Amino acid sequence: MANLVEIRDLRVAFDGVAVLHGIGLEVAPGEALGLVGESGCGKSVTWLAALGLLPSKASIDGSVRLQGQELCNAPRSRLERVRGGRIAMIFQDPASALNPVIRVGRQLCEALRLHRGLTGAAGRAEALRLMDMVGIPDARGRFGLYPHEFSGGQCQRLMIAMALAGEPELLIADEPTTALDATIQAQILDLLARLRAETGMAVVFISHDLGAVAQVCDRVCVMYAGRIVEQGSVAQLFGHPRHPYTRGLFDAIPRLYGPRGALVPISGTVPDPRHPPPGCAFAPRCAHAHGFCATQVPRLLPQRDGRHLACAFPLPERDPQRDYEDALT
Amino acid sequence: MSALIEAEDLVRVYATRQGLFGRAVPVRAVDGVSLRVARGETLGIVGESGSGKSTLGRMLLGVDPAQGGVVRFDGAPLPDKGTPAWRALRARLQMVYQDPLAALDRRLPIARQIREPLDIHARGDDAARRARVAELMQSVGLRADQAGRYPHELSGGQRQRVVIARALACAPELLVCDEPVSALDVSIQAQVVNLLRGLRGENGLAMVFISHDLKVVRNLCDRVAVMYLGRIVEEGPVERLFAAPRHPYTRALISSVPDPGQPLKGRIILQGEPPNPAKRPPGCAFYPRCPQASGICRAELPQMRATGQGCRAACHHLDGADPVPQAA
Amino acid sequence: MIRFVSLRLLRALVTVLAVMTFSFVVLRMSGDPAEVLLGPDVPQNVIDAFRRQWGLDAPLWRQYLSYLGAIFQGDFGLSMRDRAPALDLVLERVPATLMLTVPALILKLGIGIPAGIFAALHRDSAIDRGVIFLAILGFTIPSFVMGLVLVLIFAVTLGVLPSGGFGTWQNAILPGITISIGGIGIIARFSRSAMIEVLGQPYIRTASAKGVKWHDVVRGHALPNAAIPIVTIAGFMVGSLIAGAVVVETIFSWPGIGRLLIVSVSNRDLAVVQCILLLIAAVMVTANLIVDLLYGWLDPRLRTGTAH
Amino acid sequence: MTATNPPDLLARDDRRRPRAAIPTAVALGLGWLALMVLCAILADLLRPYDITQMDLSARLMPPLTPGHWLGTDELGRDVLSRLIQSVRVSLVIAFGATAISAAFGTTLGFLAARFRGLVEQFVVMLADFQAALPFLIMSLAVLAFFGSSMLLLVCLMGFYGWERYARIARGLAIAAGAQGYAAAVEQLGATPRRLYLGHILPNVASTLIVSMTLTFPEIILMESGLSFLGLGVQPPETSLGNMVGFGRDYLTTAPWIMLAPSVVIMITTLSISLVGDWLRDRLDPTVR
Repeated sequence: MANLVEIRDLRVAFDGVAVLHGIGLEVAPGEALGLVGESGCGKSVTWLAALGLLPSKASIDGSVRLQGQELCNAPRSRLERVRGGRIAMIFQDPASALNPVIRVGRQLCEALRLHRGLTGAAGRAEALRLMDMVGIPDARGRFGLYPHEFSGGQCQRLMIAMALAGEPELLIADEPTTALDATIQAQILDLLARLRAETGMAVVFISHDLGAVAQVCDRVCVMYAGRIVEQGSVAQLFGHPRHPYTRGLFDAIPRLYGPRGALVPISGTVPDPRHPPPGCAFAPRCAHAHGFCATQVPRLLPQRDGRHLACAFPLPERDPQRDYEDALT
Repeated sequence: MSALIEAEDLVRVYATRQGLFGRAVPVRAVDGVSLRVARGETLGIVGESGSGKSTLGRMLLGVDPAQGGVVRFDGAPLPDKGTPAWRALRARLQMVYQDPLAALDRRLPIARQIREPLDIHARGDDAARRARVAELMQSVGLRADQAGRYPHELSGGQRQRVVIARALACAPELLVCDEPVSALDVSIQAQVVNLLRGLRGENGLAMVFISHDLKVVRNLCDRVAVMYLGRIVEEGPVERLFAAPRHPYTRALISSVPDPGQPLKGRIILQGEPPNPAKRPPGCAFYPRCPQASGICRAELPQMRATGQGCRAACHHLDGADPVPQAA
Repeated sequence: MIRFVSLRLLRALVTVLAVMTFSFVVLRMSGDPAEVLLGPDVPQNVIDAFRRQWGLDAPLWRQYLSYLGAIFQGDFGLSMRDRAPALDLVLERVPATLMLTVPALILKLGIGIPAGIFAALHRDSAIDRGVIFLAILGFTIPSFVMGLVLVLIFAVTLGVLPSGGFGTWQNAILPGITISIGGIGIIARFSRSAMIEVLGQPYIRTASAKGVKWHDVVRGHALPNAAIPIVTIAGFMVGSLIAGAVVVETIFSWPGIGRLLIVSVSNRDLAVVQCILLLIAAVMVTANLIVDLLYGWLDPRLRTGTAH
Repeated sequence: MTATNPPDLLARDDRRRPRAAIPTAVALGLGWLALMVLCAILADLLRPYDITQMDLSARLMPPLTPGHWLGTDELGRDVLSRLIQSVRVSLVIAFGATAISAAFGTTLGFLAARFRGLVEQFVVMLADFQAALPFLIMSLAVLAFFGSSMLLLVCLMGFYGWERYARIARGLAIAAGAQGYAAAVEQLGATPRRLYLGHILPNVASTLIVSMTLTFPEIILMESGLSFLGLGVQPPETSLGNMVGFGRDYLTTAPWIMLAPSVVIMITTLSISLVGDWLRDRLDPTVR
């Protein structure tokens, strides 16, 4: 199956400071891809750059193709047709992502008018249907309210409704649940998974929360300091992470079950993008780093089991024999 | 074990205005909360935003006055805020904040800030204070050469270490931590959690750990109290409460935590949202979202009842019609 | 809503009353108008008669009460100079001042707001820097310097426009420009920063992300939000317009309220000065009141209750 | 938490960023201000003539006349000497007034933040009243009726713009108390004195200084406006506005009398505004 979106060697710099160092990834139609990493790793910037939503001081290089159509540094009119129509995006803080002085119904209708040509009563009817679909109670009665009259969770539902208005082939959800409470978070994740099943659209789920990603995604990319360091299926990565950073992320999370021992943190901090280490960006924090890591940047290479990995000294591959023995004991 | 701090039937009401033209509506942020923390014990308080957990934390410190009820520290009621007695008590009661950058003075080097409690409470002479600062910095994992740094020159995790060191300067007996790790990245979060783990019970230090992150609370605390709309709905030893939650809200809350490896299917997903604290439903505040709610929940406020093994819960449906099998 | 409006109205009234009291006390404390008006060589009994006649011999509080009482009956007192009712003297001058200030206000808003928004949309470009510089220049040039320089160029050197006076439209050009320049600068700078702030908000990115054309993002999403702070500054403008009129009317011998104020002040014509102060305060307070109400109308967050 | 906001990536230690080159306009502005301050301090040494020294044989001499580089006025007084003295007088008034206004406003703002309740209501009301007051017109009346003196002028101008400092000081102190360092320091057991003088004041100082750069040129403009109308600085003393006012009568025959002080006023206020804008961008992007 041809890929829906292909990103090749995407580089972004702000005021001469590189924050993305050549990202390459694909999204297949209907797929759910997770993008995981800590703040500043460039996971959001990747997609903002792809859609041309970064401020003008950002310099962007590389290629972003939507079924053969180049988006990177494309003319504004082409981007405007793609945004919301073929690729929609929702953001972290839903309360401030909706325009505070425009009624939510009008904001929804605007998207419908732009991408589906629906106006007047038809637009209104469709907007109400979308509000129902994302689970806004009493959609008819709340059509004319302003965003501040909705709770954070409902604002995020409205954002999702607005994103669905253009019947996009790809929905980019940028930390959609981070600002929400646990029980609301579960509702939104559930909603996203349900909508994906109903509409067949692809979803890119950007999050720092490994647990949330595991719940909605098929495939995951782990990013660190502007590069993808490991990529593979959820089962592969979560079952047996091989990059020391991915492994470190798992070890650092306290568990909800099992023993309550001390955590295993990753020492040190994320490098300053202005003074990146010369070699592997993770080397200064890595227990497995050798001399080579301090000078050479490892490339993202395919592995035998299908995952991609950017590490000179990864954790050992899972040994089938040992798995077998583990299973016996 | 004697209680170090004890709260009895705490109530905190504040007025919120509904828009510019509306009239003030009283909101009961904390509504009849009682709890006790023993020396050396770590109590976790979990709940969603608007549950009143942060307000409760500030009331335990005497920063927010209580409109009803009383907080006793070491047997004596807390003095009024701003009095010399209140200020003197700060040597024994300290706090760690969610946003360490905001909690630190941007214009002072960190060593000066760690030293400030020693200056305020006149502990030791200059040399002793210097030595204490060096000792504190080392114990929270800051290098001596970072003493002259300013907060903005440090990373988030290091800043939180500074805040913790400052809070520990006068060797307090109680530390209230309000979401101390939720602003930090996962890898850094673990560093700070481990630091706090190391402090538990050290010289009898008691901790109140306020967080929305159940996983961290489980890792760190001895006991946990679950809050919903200003009231504690369930309380008990942490292992027990997480293994066999009795209150339907606690159950949903634990079930909603995304855990890698745990599938989305089969989790309890609550309908609706927490009601606006200003429009608190009568009876059990949770009934509009509760899968087990019945007529009595609508009418009557459930009281806390012992549920065995040191646990207590406030729900009308603890016995009988309980679909989840209990381990006990 | 009614509660809000009546509260604001009450506050406005209190402010006007405070200005009234303040001006009354300060002016009465500052010296004896009798000596100024009658001159130094007048015998004491004439001065006494004058003071009795104008009620200046009563204790201050009684003077104040009778002053207040008179005002509530619409009586603003008589001019001490020509014994005409002060209110008539002042109202007579109002049209001239309006002829100057109303076009100036339109000019300020009509040039300042578009310039500021244009600069914000081209942030950090040469155009932006040019607008900022001109704006700063505009409000740092004192209006009397501006006025005199304009006179020097257009009236004295080129001789194309009159240097002062009142009557034809040509007379109004130089004072109109003089009084507008500073405000244009302030409004342009303020609109620019308001717009820049709005353009940085997440909802602007949302609008772009849903495919709204940039032109419509600016018009439909950014401007309604930027309008909220701009309205505030426009309200303050009204006040500074009148203050500016004092200087400009003096330079161009324009027979407005400002000129009357200067003359009355030097003549110690208490009733007229008080009447003018009251009028100006009332105008400023009304402008602020309108701004407050506009604010509520423009910003739904203030209009309806916040649910969360 | 995320990188959605690109500047966040780089914001960590802005203050340690190598000093960005000062823009030319700002550098020129700083240079001009330094010159003005020097002029004010060294006025007695710099003045070629006494400001009242008349030379009726050299009346209305144009600029560039040897000995009178900026010409002379209608009484043959040296314009350059008068200009230097005027700079001193105007700057002293503006400095004094700005200092009074800043101190008064900040104190009230802190009091409002510290005591809240009625005190705060009172301060806010006072600030509203001040903002609704036609200040120039009010001071015009006061000066006209009380008679002008330097002291009165400075005090009166000192009441200008205090509400701005009060609002800023109150707002920042409350914000710092709500969740910031002030609450944290108070929770350490600090006395209000230590809290306000040791922590809050140093933290809000940069914002206050930036707003001083807004008030300062306004006060210069107001003082010169009043002096121009003949109600500010009175002869024989001279100030920039008063020079323009008297020079106005010779607009056609000897424009230099009026132009010299006008240019000085303009360049000075322009310089302060440019420097203030630049300072604001560097120190405190939050105030407008």
